[in-house]
Order: sequence, then structure tokens, then C-alpha cells
Amino acid sequence: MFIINCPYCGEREQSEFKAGGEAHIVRPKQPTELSDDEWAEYLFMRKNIKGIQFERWNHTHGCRKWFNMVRDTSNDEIKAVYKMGEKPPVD
Amino acid sequence: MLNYNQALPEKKSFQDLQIEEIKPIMKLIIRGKKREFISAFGKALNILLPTESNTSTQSDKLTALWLSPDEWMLFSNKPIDENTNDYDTEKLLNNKISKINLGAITDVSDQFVMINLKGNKIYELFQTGSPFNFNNFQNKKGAVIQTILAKIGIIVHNQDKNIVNLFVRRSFSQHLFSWMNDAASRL
Amino acid sequence: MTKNLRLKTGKAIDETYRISFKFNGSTYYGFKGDTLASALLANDIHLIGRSFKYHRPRGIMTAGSEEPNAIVQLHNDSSRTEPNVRATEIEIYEGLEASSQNCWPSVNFDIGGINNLLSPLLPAGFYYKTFMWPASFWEKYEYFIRRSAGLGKSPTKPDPDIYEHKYIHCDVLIIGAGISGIMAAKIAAKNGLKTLLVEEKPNLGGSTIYQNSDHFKINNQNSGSWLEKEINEIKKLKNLEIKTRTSVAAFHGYNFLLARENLTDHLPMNQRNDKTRHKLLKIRAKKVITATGSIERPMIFDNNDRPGILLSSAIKKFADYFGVACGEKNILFTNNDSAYETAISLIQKGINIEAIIDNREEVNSKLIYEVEKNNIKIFKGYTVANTFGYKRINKISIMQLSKDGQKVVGPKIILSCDCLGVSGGWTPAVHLFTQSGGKLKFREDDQVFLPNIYPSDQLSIGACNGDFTLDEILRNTPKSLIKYLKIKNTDYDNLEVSSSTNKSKRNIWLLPSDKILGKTKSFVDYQNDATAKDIKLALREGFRSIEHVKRYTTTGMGTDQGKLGNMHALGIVSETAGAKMGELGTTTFRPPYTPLTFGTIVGRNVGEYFDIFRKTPIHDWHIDHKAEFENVGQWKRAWYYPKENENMHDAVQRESKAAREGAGILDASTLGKIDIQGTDASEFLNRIYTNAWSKLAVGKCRYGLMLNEDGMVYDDGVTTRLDENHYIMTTTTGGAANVMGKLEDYLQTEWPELDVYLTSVTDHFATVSVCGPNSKKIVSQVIPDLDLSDENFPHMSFKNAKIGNINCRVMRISFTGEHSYEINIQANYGKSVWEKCMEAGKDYNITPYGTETMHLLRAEKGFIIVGQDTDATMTPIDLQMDWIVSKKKYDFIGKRSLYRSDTIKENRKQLVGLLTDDPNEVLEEGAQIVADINKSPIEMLGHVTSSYYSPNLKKSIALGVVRGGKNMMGQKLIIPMEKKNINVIVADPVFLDKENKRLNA
Amino acid sequence: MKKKYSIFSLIRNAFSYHENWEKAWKDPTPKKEYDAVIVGGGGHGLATAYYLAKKHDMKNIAVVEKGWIGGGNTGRNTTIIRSNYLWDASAGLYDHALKIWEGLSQELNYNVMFSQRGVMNLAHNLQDVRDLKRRTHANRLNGIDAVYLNSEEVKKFCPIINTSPDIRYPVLGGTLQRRAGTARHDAVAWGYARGADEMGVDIIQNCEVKGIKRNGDVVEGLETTKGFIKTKKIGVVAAGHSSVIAEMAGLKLPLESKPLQALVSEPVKPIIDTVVMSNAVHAYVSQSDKGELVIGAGTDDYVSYSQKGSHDIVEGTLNAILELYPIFSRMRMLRQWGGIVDICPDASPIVSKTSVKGLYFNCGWGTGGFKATPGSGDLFAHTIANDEPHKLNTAFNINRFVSGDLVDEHGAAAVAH
Repeated sequence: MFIINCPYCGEREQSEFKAGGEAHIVRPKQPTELSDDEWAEYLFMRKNIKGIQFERWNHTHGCRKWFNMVRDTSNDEIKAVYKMGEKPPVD
Repeated sequence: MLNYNQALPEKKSFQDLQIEEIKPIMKLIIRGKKREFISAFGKALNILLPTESNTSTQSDKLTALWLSPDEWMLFSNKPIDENTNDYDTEKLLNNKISKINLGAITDVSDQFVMINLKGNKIYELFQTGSPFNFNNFQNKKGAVIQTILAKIGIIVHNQDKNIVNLFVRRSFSQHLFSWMNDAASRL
Repeated sequence: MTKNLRLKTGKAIDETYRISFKFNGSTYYGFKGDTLASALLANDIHLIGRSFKYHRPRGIMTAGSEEPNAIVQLHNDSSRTEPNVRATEIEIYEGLEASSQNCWPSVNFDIGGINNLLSPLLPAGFYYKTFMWPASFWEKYEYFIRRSAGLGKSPTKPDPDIYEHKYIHCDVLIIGAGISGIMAAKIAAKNGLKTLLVEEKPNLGGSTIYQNSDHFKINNQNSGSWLEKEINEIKKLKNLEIKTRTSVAAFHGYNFLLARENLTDHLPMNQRNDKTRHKLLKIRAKKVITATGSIERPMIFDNNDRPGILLSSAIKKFADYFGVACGEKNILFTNNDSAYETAISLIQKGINIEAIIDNREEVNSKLIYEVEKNNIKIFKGYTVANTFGYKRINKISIMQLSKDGQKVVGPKIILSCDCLGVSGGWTPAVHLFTQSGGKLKFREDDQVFLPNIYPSDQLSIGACNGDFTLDEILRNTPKSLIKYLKIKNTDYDNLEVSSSTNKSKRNIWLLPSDKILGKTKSFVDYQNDATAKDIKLALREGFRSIEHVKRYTTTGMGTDQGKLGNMHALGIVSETAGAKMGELGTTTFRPPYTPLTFGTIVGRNVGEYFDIFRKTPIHDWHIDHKAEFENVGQWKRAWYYPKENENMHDAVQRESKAAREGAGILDASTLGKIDIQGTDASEFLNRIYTNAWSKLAVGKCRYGLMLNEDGMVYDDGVTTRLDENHYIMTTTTGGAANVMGKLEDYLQTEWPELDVYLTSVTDHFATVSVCGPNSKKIVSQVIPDLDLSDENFPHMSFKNAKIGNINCRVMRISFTGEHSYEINIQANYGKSVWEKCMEAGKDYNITPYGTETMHLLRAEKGFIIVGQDTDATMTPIDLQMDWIVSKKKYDFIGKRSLYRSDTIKENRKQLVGLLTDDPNEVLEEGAQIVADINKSPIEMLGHVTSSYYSPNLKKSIALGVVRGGKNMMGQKLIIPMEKKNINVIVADPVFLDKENKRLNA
Repeated sequence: MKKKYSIFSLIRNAFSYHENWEKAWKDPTPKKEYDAVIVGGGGHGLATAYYLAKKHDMKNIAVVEKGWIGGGNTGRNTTIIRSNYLWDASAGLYDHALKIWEGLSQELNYNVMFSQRGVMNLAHNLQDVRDLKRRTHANRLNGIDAVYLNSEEVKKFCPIINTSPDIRYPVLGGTLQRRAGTARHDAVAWGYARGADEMGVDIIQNCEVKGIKRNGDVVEGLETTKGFIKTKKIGVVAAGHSSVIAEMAGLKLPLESKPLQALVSEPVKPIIDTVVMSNAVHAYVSQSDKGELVIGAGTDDYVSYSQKGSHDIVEGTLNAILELYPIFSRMRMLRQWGGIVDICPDASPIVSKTSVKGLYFNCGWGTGGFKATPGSGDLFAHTIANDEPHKLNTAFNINRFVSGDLVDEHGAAAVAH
């Protein structure tokens, strides 16, 4: 069970949060222009990284805000959290 | 005339712990991002919305709880008349906020049940079902947090030493109340 | 009558408090403070149970949680009985009943003992190699294998006890209250840290507390009495909480630990009533200090498992702590000094020691001299070659060890005994450390694994960190704590310590004997009967990784999780495979460290608290009127309202007729309601719904369909425009939370530029839906001032209204196809409004109906239910709802997916109506649909999603999805059931009132 | 040719104190080149190698495993085997596997202890009932033995289930597949390894793949910790680590690797002699031949390769267990562990060619791969040998995520285990 430092509420237990998968996959502005392959890339294909991954979390039982997290998926160590729209921290 | 049926008619007393619903309490969810919004709100009700996370502000009539950077709960300090749900505060805010698109005001008086807990066993009770660390919270008058108790989302407001207001959605309230009483009976 | 081996003194024993208990049916006595093990030993009982595979007689081997053999069935009654309880852990209490396990008919005469004779046929992994012929026979073999396996018996009735959880947040958690744990606790607490000290035993002080020898002194007091003073001091410290009988089970990441606080297991049965039995402590500690001590190692020699063979430290503890002699003719066998501590204790108490066998050639330490002074024969450079005695050891044979320790030499000497104490040195208890993700290093000189890399903010001190002698512990503990807690100094910085132990040790993982290995039974895992030769066999067969060896031989898979034998298994593997211990790596220790009962883990989340119970504001009324309830998500929804001796079918038929002919009333409060405000509200709806919203007039309602990005139908509901920038959206009951989450997600992460605010008001409103030809009359009585004329209040529109002084919202919308109104009012008035409607409807036969009737009515009208008529594979086109998919809109969630090569196919499964040839034949929901029954493999075109007998149409109707169904109107299809085939005709899904006369009536 | 295992060989070896058993498989050093290399020495990978050698006469092949064979999800799952899946494609795939299971011990001359004690799925709400009936009808028409049981019949088949109507989520019914059951997970890996080894397959343990060498759109070989291995065909069966290997080849897969936990109780005498699964109150349980209750928990919602999951998941599962089996309250959890499961958006696997010639993937089995082991190996071997899918795995191609022709198994037949 992680302790997650919500950028808005502070340190809370993992049970208050929900994971939202890989971060920085921007919804295409003009989906209709995309080929089936390009659309599938957006819809389904994931990096699924072993190591440092950028991902989305939601503080469902707190401020209800979505935010981003940098986590090492090989040992679950949380390296950083940052707000939506903010630039990901460079290491 | 319609009858008013509160969610938790029963008041419960245990050693060093009382639990009861306070009703009717006007509760509004206040939403807004713009700076003008904050000031407009302050002017309208001469109470400032708390901008620091996990805190609250209070006037003689109203209390405002921080819920998120753009969301607050405003509630009446005293019970209001059962026989009307016309709230002057809501009307006022609608005119000063919603109508001019500064933010949003939503009546949630019955969305949430306000449960008042009194006594020095409050946090012992919370410890049986909430992962939140109340160690510092207990000593911070006016502190507010949202967390889970018995797997149910709650808002907790530290009104004063060993006096706490707990807000829970109405449809969950009877389950939570029964759960709390069961736990309290063995503290 | 068995003899009494109780001594005068015993640190933990209260001789004034006698307790009677039962073991295998006969009554015995012990004292307060006894464990079942010490009490049995005091009664000279060594035979406790039978081993897992060979059913060999086994006794008590240890005095703690590492016990592999002495496990018993506790209690006889079917609800409280508990299998596999360690006799060494359970404190005796008035009413305790224990019995031996894994034996039949009795522990003394166990038929299963025959396995011991068959053992040559049962090497490691034998079952992989046989029981294969004839093929069909495996289940038959298995039947017997299963019965001979397993240890104790599961209860067969529910557990009467209560369990609870408790979340604890502290600055420092200290695990283990031995001497180093006590020191750490004092240091931490005195430095103002909120400290929690947990100890699995009922008393503090570990093994030092009963150390009473001049060889171990602190500041010139016996270490035991010095520690006693320290304990009395820390009990006074205010920010230190001490929990005894509390064992840490799991050490997870982020310093999250689970511990079990045992509250009643030691109490007399009659004092336990409605007390909480166990508390599961969920601990979050900023810092964790592990002081779990170490476990003495057995030694691996032929027949090292007989009752009467114990760890030497256990013999000492039974004598010093419980005042029990384990035997009258004791022999100790050791490769290090600690057995001599045991010897000295026994000598002090006048317990006879026959001899000491020490595999070391030269040994010189104060301890040994003292023992020799008491002219006890010490065989130096010797090993035990074999032991004898079936149900209790009665003699051993010893032989001299060759220089390299690989062979035995010289004559065999036979010594008789009734108890053999074994000491193979010590293994640090690093289990919790490794569980937490910690990495170990190997210390060659005494062959132990030690904490090396800490994965979180934690520290290991004392014996679990490799400090085995008193002086090491007292020297190193304060030092490392000063560093770890960043403090100046401690009370322990200049203690005077004297400790006589010499650290020399001769470690031989597998001791030689005069027999070839194949003939020996040298147990490595006692409980699972895994022997040294099994391990060698595994290696011979190519199982090289330690994990393979473990699994193939089942070493370390018992209830003790190999706390005793794992090191030896590793040792033997490394010796045989010629790999270095350190490089071989350890097998991972998996939680829990000590087994937890399911009940403890679950706590109070049982029975009515198993899951949340959501109720509508009108729930009580439904109860009072005998409604049956349906689970919808966490909600309890009224399902139907049976009258006297009405079954569900009758009730639903009655309710449905009434709703169409008179009036029906439904509690729709569970529907999700989301308040949407902001200048971009309309644009937001455009993006999330398939249809267009900008042109919806204020005061009007519209049905909306929501898709996933993959184009599949996700949720639906009616949304009403309350004001220019203000909407109220309804969602399905089950979908509410997810829809809210999904909308917030898009708003916050994809479209932050939109000025939109979402607030859930699901619980704020009670929703009373009145439908049927008389609904208007009824609502007009309940809300007299509201003009209900079609001109003023047409279908799909909304009005603000007042009932008395109470504002409410009334929507004229319909899920039944009837003229109907939804009154949305603040929840606390909901029940009252419902009653008013019932009152007003009396003369119109207003009939409350539940979800089942609602489903029937909407099916007559061809309205879908998301989740019933759709699964995650249906697009709106598939549902023949093309009309709701805006062609004009540039984009909405899921739009792009509707134009993928598969989703545009013509012959996808499409929603259609189905009519049976026989109007009384009601199809089964879920039944499959085919065109050609003789085709093979048979081709399934789809399935029946909804099916009812319609009392209003006087025939059965059904909805289903059929491949290419759109173009099959009027075609015959077949529903193949087990016993018959049912003919159906594909029909329009709207069965009733296609012209919407009723809606607008 | 290896010596046959049998009761007689046991007796014979007993006389020589089991000193003369031969190695179950060799421990070779990798050759310079192979006709095909299978990445991943789990059940699926070893089975693939076995069938490549046996049915497609490819003998010069290797299995490379970064740890020890069977040490991944093969050795960490709850060994449930069934084929009562909803969609034709899935039913075909899993029943193909089930048919092989039925003769596997004999085929491998290794007792995999396949025990057809039946698998029961419970329904706790009306939609469960519809879904299970839908699935049962589909199974029947697909020739898969499955029957629907009402709650009395459920009780009769497994008396210890709490079928009282007063519990929070009463048991409304269930389905039963009698041919389904469990097997001994380690034995499957070891049996296939022994069989493959016998036909000349090199099983190379402690050999981690570090890179995949491509020449344009054609594979040329693998970089491993034991050096470069040349080959024209690479079959990746790396379960949780599939995306990691894919990345080496410059591919992305529609996978997320998540923690899946399981636990066993202390061993007790027989108390439940079938497998019971419940999706609505997430719990499934069986009893091993050793006597342990084997209990599967759910997956966490985040990606992780740590082989650890959160306690809430385990606690939630045991809540459900006690709801259905209150008698287990005093049973003790002996061991708890985690695996890494690779999950596709439609909860169905990928057994497919890729855009890179000679690179094949077998992954996405999520929480339910063990049951498919023999079938998966057989079909993947076919796909690799012929560079074309078998008709039974055509539907499980990677391209379905582009076309949208998903095989959505969590839609109706949610229990993926």
C-alpha cells in the first residue's frame, strides 16, 4: 500500500486513490483524420514500462482531482507527483 | 404540507462518545476558479473561502470547508426551518456568482447527512475503519479532510477539541451509522 | 500416571494458579504462564503428533513460533475448532482441549505410520512419476492422497468470535521486546518520538529476561535482573505504547505493517464472551526498528526428528522460564558455545546431563570450563551418527568426525538418553526484513544472512542483525540508534558488560554418518518430511535453482515456512552444487511471517458489514409494504411488491397492467444525477453524448447515449436543461459513479479550457415517478398549482414547482411509454411525496411497482437497458439507434471508433425484437439464437437479452441481438434449448404504441 | 531416449536408493544459431517448444528463460482449468487446451495431476444469472459440457457454500463444468521441459534477453546475457514482461502488466472438493491435494513489475471468501504472493504474428493463462512453424485492436480466471 502525496491534499493512503494508467497520451484533436492504425495506437497501445513510468492518478476519496505521478514500476517507488498540465519533472 | 424525514432519527450515546445527526442544515457546494469569484463570494457573505488545503473558515452564521482548489462546502452553523427549502444564502450566491458565470452553486443539503460526534473516543472510533492519520488533525481546530471510513467516503470537520462534524452521502448514512455504533459499542 | 517434571522455580510460572486442560481426551494440569508445550512436557508428554508424509511420531522441538512438529487441533466443537495450532505458542487456559493431528485412529497407533515403511518408494517428487496408469484412475488415487494429506481439520460451523481492525500511525515501530528492542524503545521514546513496541510473547524481555548466570553481567548485575529494571522504567514512558501478544505478520512497502494483537486466546472460555478476539493492527510507521532476534539451528543427522529431540535453547527456556525439565537423562549436541549456557542452567537446577557432544575439536571458553568443573563428559570432535526410539528417543550413537568433517571415523559409542538438545548455531530472523524488500548479505565466518540494503526507512538491531552475544548487542545497539535516529547520546553509551561466550563454531550443514545417505533419514524440513537425500535427489535430477529444489522436495512449504530448515537446505545445495552460499541467494520469505486467520484479516467486514448498503429515502416504505429487493450495485431496489401468496410472476403481471390501465408509481431515486453548470455546459454535453445539445431549449429534456472511446455504448439517461448554463444529467443506477469519474477525467485532463462544473446530487433528490393514464390526475392533486396541460407541460419538458413550501423539479419523461411524471424533491421530503401520491392515487388504483415491472414495461416499448441489452460490444448503430448519432457533430467520445473496419460491418449483431410462434412461450434470457439447427459447427447468431410475458399485449415478447438482424425483419429463427427448439420471428423491437399515443395522451 | 517414469521405475530405483535417476533436463550452453528461439520458460513457452519439436519436427530450437523455468506465473497461479467461455473463439481455444489436458500426463509421462473436480461459477444478481445462462447456452451449442444450477443444486454440489437468501449478495444460481478442474502447476512446466529436452530442445535458464536484432522488418537474432543467438524465428511468451521484449523490437502492445495476488491457507483435511468461482463478490477457491485452500485474489489497478500487490486486494478477497464460506474464518493464511499479469483491453490473449517477420507474440493471457497452457503452446507452435495462425487462434491476432473485432470476455463471461 503506497503513501501518495496528493499535490492538493498532501500525503494520503493509497486506498483514497484510483490509478488511471499511462500519462501524457493526449486525445487526438482531429480523430477523424486518423487512420485505423493511428486511432488504435491512441486507444489501446501502451508503453507498459518496466522502470520509470509517467502515469495518472485520481484522488477519488479526496479532492477528486486527477494528477500525474512518476513511479518506478519495478519496485513501486514513487519518484514525484505533479499537477495536470504541469511539465513532468526531469529526473 | 410535506413531512420531513431525516436519515438518522436515532441519537446514540456511548461512554465518552455521542453520535447524532444535526438537521436540517443548509449545505451548498461552491465551485469556482476565477479570482473575482473568491472576492465576489467574500463580499456577498462576508466570509472568505479558505484557500489553504484541508482548512475551513467560519462566520457567525456559516462555515466554509475546503474540498479542493475549486470546490468548497458551505453550511449553516445552526439548523434551519424544516418547512422550507428556500435559502437566502443560496439565492444571494446564485445572483452574485452563478448568474454572472463566476462559478457554480449547488444545493446539497440532503445529498449529505451531517453527523456530529462528541467525546474523547472519536478518533479511536475512526481508527477502527479509516486509514487517515488523525494524529495532527485532532489538535487542529477547523481542520477539514476527506477520506474513507468503513469504505465510505466522508468529510470530517474538526469543529473543536473532541467535537467533530462528519458529512456522508445520505444513501450511505444508515449503513455508516450502524457500523459506527457497532464499533463504538466495543471501544 | 505420568511423572511430574516440574521444577521449583520458573520465571513465567505462577504456581499458585493451577489450570486443568485436556490433551487427546485425558485431563492434565499446568500453571498460569504455561504454554501447552511446557505444560505437556511437565507431564512428561513428548509424543504430540504425526508428520505430514511419513506419519512419523513427532514431539516438541522448540519453544516458539518456529515450531514445526508440535501442532495440534484446538477445541472440539465444530465452530471454534482450530487446526495446526502450535503447542509452543498457545497459553493454557481453563477449558483448553487439544488433540493430535494427522493420525488415525490415534497418535499412539497411526495406520498412516505404514508410509514410514514405504518411504523408500516415496522419494521427493514420487507423485510426478507415477499414478498415471490407467489414465482414468488419477482421481481415484487422488482421493486417497488427499485424505492422507492435510494436517488438522477445518471448522464446519461459522466462527462465533469477533475481530476488529485498528489503523495506527506512529513515528517509530519496534518489533520485538528482547533486550535490544527494549533499549531501542527507551531511546526512541525518550527522544520524543511516538513509539510503538510490539512483542509476540505475553511478556517482555526475550531470552535475556531469564538469563541468570554470573557469566552474563551488565553493570555488575545479572543481565536478567538489569533488563527487568529497564522494562519497569520504559513502562512509565508516556509516548511509548507497548503491545504484548502482538505478532507482526507482514512488512509491506512504505513501512506498512500488519500485526495481530491477540486479546482473548489466553483467557478461560467463560471470560471471552463478546470480547474482540483479535485486532488486526494496520501500522504506518515513519521508522521501523526490527529486533526480532534469532532462531537456533537444529543439526542434520540420521533420525534427527524423534520426540525428545529439542533445540538446546528450547530446553534452557523450558527450564529457566517455565520451570520444566524436558528429560531426566539429557544429552546436548552442539557446534558452538550456546549449548553450554543450557548446560549451566540445567546444572543450576540439578537436572541431570549425561554428556555433551561437541563437533568442535578444540574448544575453550569460560562456559565450557564451568561445565567441565561439574564433571560432565564432553565428547569433543564427535557427531551424533544416529538416534533410536520410536515414540521417544532412548539412545543415540555417536562417532568421531574426520578432520574435514566429511566422514565419521573410529568406533561407534552408544549413549542412552531421554532427551537430546541440539544447537547448530543461530539464524538471524530476517524474514520481515526480506518481506519488506530488503536485500541480504552473507557472513562467511558463522554462515548467516544479514540485512544489507534497506528498501525503506528501517533498521535491524540485535541478533536479527547478527549480534549474537550480549556484549555485541550492548555495544552496537546504542551506536546504530544514535546514527539512525540522529541523536546525540543514549543512556546506554557506557555500560559495563561481561559475557563469556566464545564465538567459535564448526558449521557442517549435513553431518556424516556410517550409513550411505540413501539409507538415512536426516530431516531438513521436519513437518513436510523433506530429508537431505531428497535435496540431493532433486539436484541429481537437474533441479538446480533453490526455488526448484524447494518446490520439488516441498522444503520450507510447511506451516513453519522452513524457519528451522531453510538454511540447511541452502547449505546442502551449495555444498552439492559447489556454489557459494552468498551467490546462491535465499528463497524469498512470503508473508505472513506467522499465519493469520482469515477472520483476523477480515475483521468486522462480515455479515451486514460485508458490503455497503445503500438505501433510498423511501426505503422504509418499501419495507413496510413487503417489497422484495434486488441488488443493483450497492443499492437495494424494490424489485416487486407481492400481495398475499403472490409469486413474482403474478405480482409483476398485476403491477404492469395497473401501470398501463390505472397508474403506477416507481422509486427512481437510485438513478445517478449530476448537476452540470458553466458557460460551456452545452459544448461539454456535445462532446460526451452522441447527439447534439446546443439547440435544446431551456426547460426541455433529452435522452442521451454515452459511448466509450472504443465506440461501445457506456451509459444512457435523460438530461434536462434547467437554465442557459445549467443542466441536470441522469445516469443509470449502476453507472453513476463511473460516469461521474469519466466526465471529471475528460474535463480535468482533456478539456481543462471548458468552463464546466460537475456536482453529484444523486443523494440530494428523491425521485418519484408516477406513470399511467391517470398520472396527470394524481400529480395535479399533489401539485395543484402546476399547470399540467400538454400545451404548458408537454412530453420531454420540465417545470419547477412547489409542494407546500418545498421546491421541487418535475420532469415529464417516461421510461415506460406511458404518460408520466418524475417528481424530484429534496431527499428528506421524498417519503412524504411518495405517500401523498399514493393517497392521491387511491381512486385510480395507483400501484407501486418495482424494477422487474419497470423492465417489462420498457421492453414492451422497446427501450434498452444498458448492461442488459448491451454488453461491451454494442455500438449505437448495432442498437438500431442511428437516429441518436449526430452526423453533423465533428467529434464526440467514441465517434472515431464507429468507423473502424469492423464496426462499420453490415452484419454485426444488432438489436431486434423477437416474437415466439406460441404467444405463451416465454423465452429464457440468455438463450442463444440460430438460423440453421442442422449446421455444424452450429452458428450462433446472437442471444435473447430481455424476455417477458406482456400482460398488456397478452403475449410473450423479447429483445435480442442477432447478427445482421437489421435486415431480418419477419424472418424465422430458432432458439435451441436443452429439450426443445423454439421458433421465433424477428420483429420490430417496439411492441407497443409505436405512435407514442400514450406518451402524449 | 529417457527412461520411462512408472511405479516400476520407482521400485527399481528404490533398490539403488534413488542414486541413479537421470536429469529431467540438461543444462546446455546456447549454440550460435537455432531455427527458432522461444523467449520465456514458463508453461506456455515450454509447451510451444515441445510441440514445435513434436508436431513440426523443429528440433534445433531453444527456450531462453531469464530466471528458472516455471518460476513466473506458471508457478504462481491458482491452477484453475476450464473451457466454459462465452465467445466461440475463446471456447474453441480453451476447449482445445482442455482436450489436451485430459491426456497430458500420459503424453508427457509426467503426472501433471489434472483433476477434473469441476468448476462452478456463481451468480449473485439478476444480470449474473442472465450472463451465466447466456454462457451456458453458448457452451452447450459449442459442445462444451456446462450446466446451469439453481441455488439448491449449487448447495448440493458444494454444501459448504453459504446459500442463505439473507446474505448481502445471495447465491441465485451458478454454472458447472464437470470436465474442468485443477492441475499441478510445477509439474506442467517440468513435464513439458523434460519432454522437450528429450527431443533435443535446449532449455537455457538464467539467460535474459537484452535485445532483439532486426534487419529491416526481419528478425536476425537475440542479444542475451549468454551472448548473441542467431535465429530467424523468435516466439515471445514472456507474460508480464511481453511489453519489455516488444520494446526491444520496437513494437508497442495493447497490454498493461498488473499485480495479481494469490494465497494459500494452512493444509487441512479435505473440506471442498471442487473449484468455486464468484465474480460479483470477487472470490475463488479450491483445495490442493496437499490440503491447502488455494485462493485467488484480484488485480490492482496500476502497472507494476514488483510482484507485490496491495493488501486491500487480499483483504477484499478474504471478505468475499468469508461471506460465502463463513466456516473458514478460523483457517489461517499460510502464504501470500504476487504475479505480474499482462492484460489486454478485451481480456483475451494475443497469439499472433507481428509486423516484424519472424517475430511472434503469445501474451495477454491476463489472469487466466494457466488453463490454456497446452492449447496455447500447440497453436503458437503451429503459428511459428507455418508463419500462419491455426484457425483456432486466428481471432486472437494483434490486428483486432485496429479493426475493432475484439473478443470481449469481460463483457459477459467476466470471470477471466
